Amino acid sequence: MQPSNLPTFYSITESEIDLNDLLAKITLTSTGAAAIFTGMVRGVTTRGDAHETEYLEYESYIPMAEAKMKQVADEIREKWPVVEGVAIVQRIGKLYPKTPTVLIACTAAHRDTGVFDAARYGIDRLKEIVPVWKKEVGPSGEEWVEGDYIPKPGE
Amino acid sequence: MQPSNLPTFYSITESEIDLNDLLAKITLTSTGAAAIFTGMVRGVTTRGDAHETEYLEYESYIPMAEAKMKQVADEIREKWPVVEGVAIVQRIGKLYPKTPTVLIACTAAHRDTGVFDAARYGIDRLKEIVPVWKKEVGPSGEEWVEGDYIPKPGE
Amino acid sequence: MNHIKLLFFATIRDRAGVKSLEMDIPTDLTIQGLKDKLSADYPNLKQSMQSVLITINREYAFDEAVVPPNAEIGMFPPVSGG
Amino acid sequence: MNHIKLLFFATIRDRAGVKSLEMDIPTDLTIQGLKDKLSADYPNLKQSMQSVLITINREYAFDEAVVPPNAEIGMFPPVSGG
Repeated sequence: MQPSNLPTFYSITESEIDLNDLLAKITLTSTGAAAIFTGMVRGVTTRGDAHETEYLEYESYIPMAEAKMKQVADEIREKWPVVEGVAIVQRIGKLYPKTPTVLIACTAAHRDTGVFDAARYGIDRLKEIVPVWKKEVGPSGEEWVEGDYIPKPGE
Repeated sequence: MQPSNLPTFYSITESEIDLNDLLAKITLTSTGAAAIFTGMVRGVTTRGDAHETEYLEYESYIPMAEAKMKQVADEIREKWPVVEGVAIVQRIGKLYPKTPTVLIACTAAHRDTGVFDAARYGIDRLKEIVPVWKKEVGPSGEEWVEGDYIPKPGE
Repeated sequence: MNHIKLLFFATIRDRAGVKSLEMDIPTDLTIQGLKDKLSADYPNLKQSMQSVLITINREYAFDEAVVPPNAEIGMFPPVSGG
Repeated sequence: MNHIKLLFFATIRDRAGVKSLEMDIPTDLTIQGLKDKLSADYPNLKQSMQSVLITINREYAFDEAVVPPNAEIGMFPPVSGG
């Protein structure tokens, strides 16, 4: 199969994340395994600075974010050439606890080929270089969540 | 949170696997991360004995299979106490290429807690001890797919 | 005698030609004894009995286990789901 | 002079009080020079300029880069999506 035929789907969206639809978008007749990561809004956080969250307000530098999602997909394929389909979606706007906010999915022929590592890499990388920010609103007011990654030249 | 309140969903089903619904079933206000594995029917296999598949016919020893899925969930929780929700679903019947056939999903507060490894363990374990079999039907006839794991006493 | 129910799956069912069987077996018969009895009574199953997985009441069981009264015995090849 | 467009996001936008600014800057101004100019012209942004991430035409850029004509410059804190 030519790499150019392999499905890559990436999007910043204000709509619900539809896992069934996204899985179908990256399923080929050659793919037997999908590793999918989703992040959801927590209403209660106990690790570190324990707190409650009423909602998160996400924003993005959309055209750059979509370009960086494409880059993450390219990096995944370079590191795991067995990966066939890649889907990366970030939902933005006001999102309440238990709502899926982000999805990374990778498909491959078989599950023992690195497809789990590829999805793990994808979400880690998204949180480093894709320009999306979230403000947390809770009982004690609102606060921007601070990232800590400084991109290097070429990223 | 008491372990008894943690959602565990497991099922042998003839219905479509609905990822959105299953994710919602194991999402709690305390969970911010889900690792999901799905297996799909391949129409074309190139690794090993290369062949084409028209469809797979799955069958199960259903009550035992559901008990063993519960056991897999218990093993996951014992190995990764951070895992909060677990869903394990195997679809049976006649399933065509690109159809999701199996799902394992684990939720946890954060993604760096072993939740990917937990899902990976879950699918590996399902393929060892949950009594489900598939017969492959293709251009050259039909053939049972052979497993190779022999359960040990206590499994 | 103990009354038991046998359930066959996948290749074992294909060879047995039936999904289930009910039978009476001697008290204290082991799984190995049951396999020997099936091999003798059902020639089609003889080859399968060498690599079959066995369950007693939905738990994996092994040759030396004694079959209890009213047992539900599963017989099948290594699993291949997913 | 070069015409450029600045886009502010998250904490930087809150401090700037606007989402975007258009301005003319000297040819050959570097990112460092642009940050110095913004710190001088917009006191609210002075503190932010020390840890801000900068993009030129949607690629991460660094202090020594020269701002090209008609550049779209993004300014924001480290990302925190997911």
